[in-house]
Amino acid sequence: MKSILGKNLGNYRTSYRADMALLNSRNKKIGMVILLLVIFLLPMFASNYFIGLMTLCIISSIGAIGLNILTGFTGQISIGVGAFLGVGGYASAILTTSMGYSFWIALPLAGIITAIIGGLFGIPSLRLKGLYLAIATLAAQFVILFIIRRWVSLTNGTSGMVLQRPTIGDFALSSNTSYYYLSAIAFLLSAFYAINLVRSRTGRAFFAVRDRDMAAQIMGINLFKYKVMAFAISSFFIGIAGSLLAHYTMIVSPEFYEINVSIQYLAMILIGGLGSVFGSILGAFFITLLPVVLNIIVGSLSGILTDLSHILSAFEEFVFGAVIILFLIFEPGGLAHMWSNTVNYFKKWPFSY
Amino acid sequence: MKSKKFLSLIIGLVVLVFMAACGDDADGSGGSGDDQEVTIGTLADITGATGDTGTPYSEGQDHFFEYLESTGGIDGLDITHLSEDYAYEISDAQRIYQQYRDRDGVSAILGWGTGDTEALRQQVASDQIPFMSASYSENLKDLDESPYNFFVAASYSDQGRMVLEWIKDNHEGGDPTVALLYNDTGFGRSPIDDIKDYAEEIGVEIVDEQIIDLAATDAQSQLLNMEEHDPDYGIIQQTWAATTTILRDADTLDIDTQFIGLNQAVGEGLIDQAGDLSEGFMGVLTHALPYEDVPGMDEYIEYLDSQDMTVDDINMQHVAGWVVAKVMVEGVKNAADSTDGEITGEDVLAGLEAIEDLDLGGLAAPVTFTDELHAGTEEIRLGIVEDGQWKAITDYDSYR
Amino acid sequence: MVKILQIEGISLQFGGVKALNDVSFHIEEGEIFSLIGPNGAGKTSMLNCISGLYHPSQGSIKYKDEEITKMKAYSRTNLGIARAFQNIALFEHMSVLDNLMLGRHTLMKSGPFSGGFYFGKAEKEEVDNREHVEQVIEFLDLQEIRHTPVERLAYGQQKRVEVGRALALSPELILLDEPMAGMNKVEKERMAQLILKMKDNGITVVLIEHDLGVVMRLSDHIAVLDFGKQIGFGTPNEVQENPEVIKAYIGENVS
Amino acid sequence: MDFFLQILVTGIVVGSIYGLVALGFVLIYRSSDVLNLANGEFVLIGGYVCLTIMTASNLPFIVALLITLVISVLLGFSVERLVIRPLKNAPVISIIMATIGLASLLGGLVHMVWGHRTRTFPQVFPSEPIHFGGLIITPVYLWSFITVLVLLVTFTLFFKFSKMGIAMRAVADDAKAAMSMGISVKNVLAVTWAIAAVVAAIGGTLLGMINGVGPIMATIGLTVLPVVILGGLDSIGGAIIGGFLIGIIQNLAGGYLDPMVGGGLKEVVPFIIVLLILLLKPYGLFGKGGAERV
Repeated sequence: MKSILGKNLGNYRTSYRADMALLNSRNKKIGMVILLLVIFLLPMFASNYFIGLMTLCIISSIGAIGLNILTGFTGQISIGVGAFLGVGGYASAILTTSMGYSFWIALPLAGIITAIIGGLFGIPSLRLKGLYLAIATLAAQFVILFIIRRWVSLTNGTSGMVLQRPTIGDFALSSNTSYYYLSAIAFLLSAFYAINLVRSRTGRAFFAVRDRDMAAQIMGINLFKYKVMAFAISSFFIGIAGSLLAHYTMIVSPEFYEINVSIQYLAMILIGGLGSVFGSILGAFFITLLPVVLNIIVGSLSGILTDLSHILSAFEEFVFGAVIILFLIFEPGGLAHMWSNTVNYFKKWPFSY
Repeated sequence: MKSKKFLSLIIGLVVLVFMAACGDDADGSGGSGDDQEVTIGTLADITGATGDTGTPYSEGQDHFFEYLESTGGIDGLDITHLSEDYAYEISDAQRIYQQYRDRDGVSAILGWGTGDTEALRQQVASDQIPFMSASYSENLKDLDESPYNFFVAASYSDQGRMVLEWIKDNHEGGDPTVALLYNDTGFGRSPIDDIKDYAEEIGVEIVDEQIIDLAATDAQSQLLNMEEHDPDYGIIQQTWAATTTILRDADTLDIDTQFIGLNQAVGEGLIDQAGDLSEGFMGVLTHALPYEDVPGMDEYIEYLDSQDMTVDDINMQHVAGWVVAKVMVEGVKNAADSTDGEITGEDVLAGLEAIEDLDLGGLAAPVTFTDELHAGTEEIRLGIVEDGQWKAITDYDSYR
Repeated sequence: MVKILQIEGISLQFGGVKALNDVSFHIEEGEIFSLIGPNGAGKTSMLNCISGLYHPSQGSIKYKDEEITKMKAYSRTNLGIARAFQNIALFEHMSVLDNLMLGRHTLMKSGPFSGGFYFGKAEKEEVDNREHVEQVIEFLDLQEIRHTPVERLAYGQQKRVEVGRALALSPELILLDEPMAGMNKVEKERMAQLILKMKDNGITVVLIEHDLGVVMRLSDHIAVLDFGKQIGFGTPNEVQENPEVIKAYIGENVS
Repeated sequence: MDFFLQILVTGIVVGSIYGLVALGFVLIYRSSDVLNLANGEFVLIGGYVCLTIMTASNLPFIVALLITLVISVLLGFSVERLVIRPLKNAPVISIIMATIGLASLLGGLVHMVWGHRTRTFPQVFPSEPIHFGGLIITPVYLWSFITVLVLLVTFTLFFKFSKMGIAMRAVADDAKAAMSMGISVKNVLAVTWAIAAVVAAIGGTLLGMINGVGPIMATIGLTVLPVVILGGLDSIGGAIIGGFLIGIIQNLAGGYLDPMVGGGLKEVVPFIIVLLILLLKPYGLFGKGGAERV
């Protein structure tokens, strides 16, 4: 291969390295430190209940990041997240409970097993796009759950399986706080990985596949390889989330992984922002906390509307749907876009207008 | 653009409300005087997949607690009852459970179906919170696995065993043959192995099994297959909707098998849905029917009167809810007697395990819990639909 | 001169329509080669066959004596064949820089693992390739818009990025599909200079262009297509005097 | 009784309902490339509305049905206007998600309005099964079979001869070209959604007479997806034939395979078919290849 220009343009290395660093400004560095402090010091200030909610939020964030890698980055819609979450949960249950491995081995293995199965179901992506792929993943959802229900010798069928909280030496992570820390570390690693992935060669290839598959091929990108890879990487995270969730609830059963779970995850990345790691996190928090907030609102209105508490879940369902539609119509960029708009607004403040 | 701002405004508001509300760790402040305080939380399915039976069940609980309060409550005890609809969704059940445990500090939980019960049984064990639900699954009897789970009625397996016993005793002409019809869920499969084992034990032949989905539009292929074995009886472990489908298609196909439902297939709702098809259908009665004249109905009717309601407004599921709340309160009472301090989940566990032969005035079979057995009874009655009404044809009895 | 690309008897069919009919020519290493012909002549189809987006029904394509007729598109890119599209096919949501970095895809190695953790080798690779991309940026004068998402650029700028992305690949053979379309005179001249510079750097250029003046001035060899058939092949002078070409271009000023 | 024939007949009559519901999917997909995942809720609402009118007033069935259809038209119009039109140029995932959101919204609404109980229709058709030789069919099934056939003929004629039908076909083929010919794409889409809602309501009414109307009914929306894929998303005849095929295959699997695997295949078999179809013939049996514009 030849260089297009004979001359050397000088050494830019130091400046490029700095330019390309993740935290390339002082503000970003400070922000990062504050964020880490908040995450790690939170249990000292927040109530147990709040920590429990945060644990659910960050585990969902891991799954949402995973789904976003597939759907947001690579443009392949999956309505089968629920089942893949189940694969992760069951893999972890089988490895720890039936086979006696330690959680610390089971967790990564659960991710890898889910990645392999996810990759397998990604094979139809060679020929299918958009709607058709979405339906194929929906079918995968039903077929995987059917297998889980039926492979009784492996999965204990419909009765589900019991898991234990992980231990470090003699210390079991049975408290809210300790499990929160475990999830938080997994979450930070996932986010770190995903953010880097986006700006590396693989991430760029994913975007290319999503935006223009023809041009991507001309860039030397093997579409099939990258599509399946996206399925596998995405499923890895979903598997990890599934495993974490399973050890959190200490039980897996097919009913955990129904189609509505898949829909919730799709809603997370859509409301958070497609193709944005930060958006996945915002969306996961939003969707997980939405019922809590509605509950509070309805609770505080109960003096005026006494009967509402009885139809609370129906109301939740209604609002969930309405929120999705409103976001799609008025803010397709999702929460991530709203966030950056807000940040820009304050950056220019007081000259915003 | 206007709508965009509107959207941001709403989100900002939501965040604010959330922040404001999550700050406090409401551990049941307030309360009157020196009363011991205890909080009980209910996980109800009102709008979910099993909402048709879940709603009266949770209303029965609400009504019992209201009744208790209206009669002045229990001396020295201040019971707070919370209830939330989890719509039969596990993630919601998980969230509400955390809220009950961490925010409301409940000492016991009244759950509902197999889904939430199974999903939470490990957690309630490690959090030491007694959990009493309407999932009468035999494997909850295993106290090593589910030390904090309770149920007040006979397990599905015990119901099935009793039905087999009845078949054996009452069948005329030759050896009876039985088919099992259930759905592919934890609930559906729960009693199947036990029923098969017991059938073998007492020498009743199970000739066929059919799986019929909870939401099935039709069950003809299954019933045709069943008909190949021509069973005398079909034991149904389903909800009302699927039972109706089975009865309808059996009628269509002229199948003369006598169907007998376990308790979830039984109740007034089945008659509403299946209409004439339910005539002659038999089933397990775990609780009293509202129109039965039993002593336990008196306080019930007293409460209904105060609410301008009659027994026509309630059904057997409502009675089941009332009963479960009553039993739970009994356990809490025992717990309060044994401790002066805060009533913990462990105290309630001990209080429940102290319940012996609790007479429910005919609303249900007498309930006994011990530290070895958390299934309140093995006794059921069998009933049949006649003239659009359930009628008991046996007394409370167990298979033993 | 070495033949870098040999096209022999290529035919391409869509349903019943013959888009290309028995086309044969060859391209020599280091030259500027132009494909011309009226609209619908099959020029872009020919490029698609070379870059592997279409697979011809007959004939063979050899790149440096290697048979590539059935090779997948992305593998051809690995061999050093780059392509700039006529109707800009950039990744609109990405910045100019990312688009150019995508051009480096085949020259980089980091996979999803090393890339995701961005340590050591992967980072070094990113930085090294960034350096190369910066050269392309300089070459095409894109410094100001490096970080701008492509969708916000003007048409002419996008055209340059499109060419730049192909150049970023450090190709040996570059396929330029109407790189000057829609440009004004100044921009066109600048692009022409760039193409000559590519040649100076030893890159073989295949050019599709409607402005015959430019074509005649830049090209070493020209192939003329009409309705999928090749009606002329040779140096600019030979082609200009070819009666069939003149017939096809009747009414147009060939010189 | 002939086991095979009875299974076959059951498959056909159940399949006719599938076909009917699938029709709603196809009509919308053809003209706007939208897969309406809220179709199940359309069915549910149709069933509830008709049932409510019949029980609340003493109107005869036909009148109640007509009122229901009018309400469905309004539902279709408003959904198109409020949700679909603003998302005209949005990517596929947004539109899939919008219909999922719509499903949730409508589902919640239904819960709030009608509650949770399964309700039964007043008797409209006789419940006494009809015997054809050894075969048995319930009248409701027979009626739904007839309805499907009538609708199939109606739509075929509608698309062939009526002005709106031709316009709808034109829009389905190429919206831009249709627009340039003076067809109002907006109006055509609105009418399409209205028709789809009407078809769904008819399905909901028939299904309601079979199984009662309850929230669980909305799952028919997902159950029927395999039908649509099998028949091809853009083929009306395909939807009907796909409905029959899935109904038959499902019942054959239930009749012959279920005893071998211990049951439960009946519900999953359609989705296994979907995976196979998508691998072998991605656009279904009757769909146009490459019709998908993604």
